[in-house]
Amino acid sequence: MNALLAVAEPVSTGAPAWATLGYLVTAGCFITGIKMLGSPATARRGNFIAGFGMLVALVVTLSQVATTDSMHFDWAVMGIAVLIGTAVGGFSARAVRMTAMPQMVALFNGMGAGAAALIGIDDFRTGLDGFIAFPGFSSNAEIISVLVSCFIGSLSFSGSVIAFGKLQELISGRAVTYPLQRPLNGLLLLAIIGLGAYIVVAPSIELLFIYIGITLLLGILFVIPVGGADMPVIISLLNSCTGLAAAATGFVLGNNGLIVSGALVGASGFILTQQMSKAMNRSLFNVLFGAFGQGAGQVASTTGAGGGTVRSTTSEDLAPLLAYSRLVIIVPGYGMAVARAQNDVKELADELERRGVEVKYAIHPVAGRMPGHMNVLLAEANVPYPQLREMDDINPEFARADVAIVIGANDVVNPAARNDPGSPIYGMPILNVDQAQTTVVLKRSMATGFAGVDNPLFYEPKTLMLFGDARASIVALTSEVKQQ
Amino acid sequence: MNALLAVAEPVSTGAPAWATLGYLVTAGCFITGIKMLGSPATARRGNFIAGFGMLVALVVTLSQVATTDSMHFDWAVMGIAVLIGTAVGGFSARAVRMTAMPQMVALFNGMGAGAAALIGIDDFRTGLDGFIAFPGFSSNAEIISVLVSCFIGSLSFSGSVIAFGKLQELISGRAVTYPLQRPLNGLLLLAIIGLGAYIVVAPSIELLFIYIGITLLLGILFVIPVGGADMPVIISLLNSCTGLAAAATGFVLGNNGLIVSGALVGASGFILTQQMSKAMNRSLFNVLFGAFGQGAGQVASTTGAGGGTVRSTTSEDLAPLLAYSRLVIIVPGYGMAVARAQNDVKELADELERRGVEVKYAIHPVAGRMPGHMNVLLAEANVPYPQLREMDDINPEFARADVAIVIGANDVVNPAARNDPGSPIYGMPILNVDQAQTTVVLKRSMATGFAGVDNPLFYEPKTLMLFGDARASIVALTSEVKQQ
Amino acid sequence: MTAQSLALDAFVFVLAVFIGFELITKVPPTLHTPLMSGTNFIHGIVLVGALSVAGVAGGTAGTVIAFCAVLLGTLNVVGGWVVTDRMLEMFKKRPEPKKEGE
Amino acid sequence: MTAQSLALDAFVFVLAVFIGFELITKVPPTLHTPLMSGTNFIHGIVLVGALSVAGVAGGTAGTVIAFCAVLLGTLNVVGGWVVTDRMLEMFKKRPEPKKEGE
Ligand SMILES: NC(=O)c1ccc[n+]([C@@H]2O[C@H](COP(=O)([O-])OP(=O)(O)OC[C@H]3O[C@@H](n4cnc5c(N)ncnc54)[C@H](OP(=O)(O)O)[C@@H]3O)[C@@H](O)[C@H]2O)c1
Ligand SMILES: NC(=O)c1ccc[n+]([C@@H]2O[C@H](COP(=O)([O-])OP(=O)(O)OC[C@H]3O[C@@H](n4cnc5c(N)ncnc54)[C@H](OP(=O)(O)O)[C@@H]3O)[C@@H](O)[C@H]2O)c1
Repeated sequence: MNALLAVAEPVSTGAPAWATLGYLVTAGCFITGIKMLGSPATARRGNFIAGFGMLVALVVTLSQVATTDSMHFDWAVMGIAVLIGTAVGGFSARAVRMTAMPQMVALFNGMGAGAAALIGIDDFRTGLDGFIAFPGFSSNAEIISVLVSCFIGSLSFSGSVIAFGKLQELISGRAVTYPLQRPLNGLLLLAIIGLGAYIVVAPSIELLFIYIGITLLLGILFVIPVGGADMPVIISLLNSCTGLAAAATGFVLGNNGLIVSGALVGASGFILTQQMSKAMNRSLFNVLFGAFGQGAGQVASTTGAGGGTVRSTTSEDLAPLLAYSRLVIIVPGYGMAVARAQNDVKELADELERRGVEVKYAIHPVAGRMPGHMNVLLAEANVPYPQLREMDDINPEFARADVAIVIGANDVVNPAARNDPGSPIYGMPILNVDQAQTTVVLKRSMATGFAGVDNPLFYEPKTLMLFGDARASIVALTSEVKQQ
Repeated sequence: MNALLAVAEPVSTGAPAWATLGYLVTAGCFITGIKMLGSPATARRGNFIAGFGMLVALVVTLSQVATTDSMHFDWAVMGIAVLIGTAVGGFSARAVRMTAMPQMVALFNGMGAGAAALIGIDDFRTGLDGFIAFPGFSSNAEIISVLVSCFIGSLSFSGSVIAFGKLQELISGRAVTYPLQRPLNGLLLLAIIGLGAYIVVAPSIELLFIYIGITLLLGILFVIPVGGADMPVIISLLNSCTGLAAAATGFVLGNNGLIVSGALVGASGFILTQQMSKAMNRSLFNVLFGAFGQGAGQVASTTGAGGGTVRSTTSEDLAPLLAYSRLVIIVPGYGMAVARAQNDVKELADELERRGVEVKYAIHPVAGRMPGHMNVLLAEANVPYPQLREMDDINPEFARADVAIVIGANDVVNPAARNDPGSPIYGMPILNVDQAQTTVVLKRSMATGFAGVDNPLFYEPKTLMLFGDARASIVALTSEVKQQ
Repeated sequence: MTAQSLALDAFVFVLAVFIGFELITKVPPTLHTPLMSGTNFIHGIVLVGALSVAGVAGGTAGTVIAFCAVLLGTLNVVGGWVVTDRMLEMFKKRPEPKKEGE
Repeated sequence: MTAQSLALDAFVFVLAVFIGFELITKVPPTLHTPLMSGTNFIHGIVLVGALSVAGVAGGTAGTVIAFCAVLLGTLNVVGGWVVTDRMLEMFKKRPEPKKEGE
């Protein structure tokens, strides 16, 4: 190597070559894994490949720990931590109900974010003397990296915990609003930035703890106002944030594996968040600051289709209609999830099929409260996959259906989305249940759904309402059908 | 920074931070540029963005040269090189005919590849003493990088020059075959590898020149057997190779900008090559080793539709038919490019339109000898873009066309692709010219086209053949139409 | 942490961000939740960071922090992977259940 | 060139290869040639390499090699860009030419 070239060439870095190459394998696995997760046919294999990448990263790291003078590494203590983590994480993830999956994702996301913040704290503690003794670019850069990883990590940690609490109904799932919401958040953010700048100038562990405390508070206040229904989007956003937090710890530790993996999650998670909010017909901004989602009542009254008459029915009256149909299409919605009626729905369908009725399920892409919500529930109830039909696929079939049974769905079957340009949900594609010979709607009241808009479907002459909890109604219906 | 962490962190590298960040901007521009080049609406902007990225890279490099003790950098001499390069490159690229574009791409590709090889030589020369004095990993790694960049660079250089020669018809464009072709190439490759290994052990500039000489020969022998028609695929492949050569010089010089840009071109170029060969209904392997592409004759005789009768016509007879049509569809093919008839075709179309005839152009995706060949030619002749219709778009319209004029196209209108499972081109989508009231075919003889298969279209009762050079025929036809 | 190493880290970071953006094109809505969960698993890579700082600090405080970081990281990794796998299990083809029984 | 710097270079190389693979999805055949030409321009970045070795070697031979490398690199850059631009010019919407004249 010679004069100029030496300048242009990155020379000797800290990480040994084999570690860098190991992390490269990890990065390759993660990239391939994420790609494969994007298509149903390869998704599961993608998760295995990502898992393999993680294994490689862990082996590389432990080898590094073992081969360097890592004097304080206590294999026993760390082994215990890993064992506990594996047992608790593995067990709870296995044991939890399918319907509780979103909150599990939130929880584990919070764990990762917390780890990132702790790593920041640890690095700050051990580096503190050096920062004070040798101020300058190097110290400043490291402090800033620590601050970034503590900020994103703590924010995502407390935000995820709140999201978990809301979905698990430990905290009110409603869109909690409080006065001066935005100014308060802005103030906290300013305080965090100011404090951070001060920490760079005068590093101190106590100030770092205050810094983290304010950030935790901000995370809580940030997620509290979001309605439970928007939670999937928020969790996806926090997930993307935790990715960035991991990347920030990568900067702190100068570890390429962390930087790449974190950046991958940060970027792909952000794209995914956008796709999710788009699939729900909401803008990301709206989700974050709208506190819509529980608006109900007032919107309904403005649309006010209330004038029509509603025809209510009973399970006895309905049973013969179903039993002697040729094609019945079941349209599940959020109410089925609330009532936990999926197994009973399956039972009704089985009974109908036994009698020679053809049964199909119409799955609207945003039915329920998370993407794929209905698929997951019905799969749990062992409904064969081919019977679950996507919207574009099933819509033409309603015209030849004898009965469409709408089980706790509302917005996704609202014809106003098709007909009424003044409606807030106008333009959203819906399931054309009103084209069936008869439409039966199972819900508890005339209340509105997620979007808070009244549903003209309920007032149509072809529509019969079967009021009551979806599960109770279905069970009653099944026993009546059996008696036919 | 502390014990273990120091190990995990890349410390102080040769390239100054601002240079690395500058190259990062370049990489971002190139990535964005390539992405935008993939869609017609943004392609041109993409090229500008890529150009900006290049500018940034050059500014960064020159600043590095200026700010370091680059004692031998002769600004005057290098300035002259840049000036000559700009003048010659800019002028020839501006001056050349549109139809000669593919060979220009080949030529400039060869230039870049040659530069990569020269950089390798230069680095080897200046590093030689060090290699000999300090053998070991570092020297070996650098020699191997040099060998790789010289290998790919030289191969791509001589290959591109041959490709240029073939397309420019300085060398026979036919698929030149010679005995023992594959064994010979294999032998050369082995010699190169052996010699390379020896150079690593005992570095010597003379041996490097021999190494490069053999590689240049291999590049020639590699491209010589490929038929002129397959040249676009080969050029794309060589383009991808030059990308890798640039990346290899990046390893030699430890320059991230070169590594990233070269890798981008290498990878995206490879995908593009595959897409191109797929669009031509050929596998990449077939293109490289098939020496098909000029097979003609013999295939035709096996298919042997020769029994039918052919109806030949004259321009006088044809003129009234055209002049009093309502819809005429023009189907250009490779023969139009050979005859350079595009301007005359446009003139004929204008004349017909003046008479109230509706004229459309049906563009088959692989008509001609390079992707977009017909679009480029007809755009050069100022045919308005909306008149150029893609296959799927125009195919339904043939049924209502009075006349379809096939100008030097053959394979892309061969009904055997639709009807005859035994045909080598069976399954390729074609333009349904046989559905027009009358089909007129302009070509010089009954010879086959690129695929070498006979065309049953010519024997159909609705088909009229107008033999002769396409340009002469069109000119005659136009003047006859004017006299109507 | 020199300016040079920082710039190199930024280089790698930005490239990875580009990959992340390109990677996800049009994902069917049913896969949104599993994909979220899968990437949630991937940022469990912080466990690597937790393990590599674990040996640095001595003393009770250091050990406690490291213990917590490793514990949380492991929860993220193991829980994240299992949840994703369970979700994806739903997508595999099941043998058609018997039509006759209930 | 240490093993460490080599590994880092390989790291960056592989990431860029991933980007390159992801970048090109379904390109319409009409754009194949311009895209090829555009990437042909991009590898003109070797000019950067040519310029940075140009100052290293002294002597006539060194200068000649550097001169040639810079010349070839410039040809690639300038020619490659102009060719691409000319090809893409074809794709922009033209004002409809007059139907009346010939
Ligand atoms: N899928 C997603 O990813 C996602 C995420 C966030 C938001 N969203 C939004 O959520 C909505 C989904 O539409 P949807 O039609 O599924 O639901 P919906 O419009 O929210 O309506 C659900 C209906 O179920 C009824 N219900 C609730 N509990 C019930 C029970 N125990 N038994 C019977 N009925 C019950 C409710 O009426 P009663 O109170 O009268 O019973 C309510 O009208 C869309 O607006 C979508 O944009 C979707
Ligand atoms: N587009 C691409 O990217 C590309 C690249 C490589 C290969 N290909 C292949 O090339 C073929 C393209 O099909 P094509 O229909 O355009 O061409 P073609 O099948 O090769 O037929 C061209 C016809 O033009 C006639 N011709 C040649 N010079 C002429 C002249 N001066 N005047 C009048 N006629 C003349 C020839 O017949 P005479 O000799 O009787 O005149 C020949 O039959 C396909 O098989 C495709 O797969 C395409």
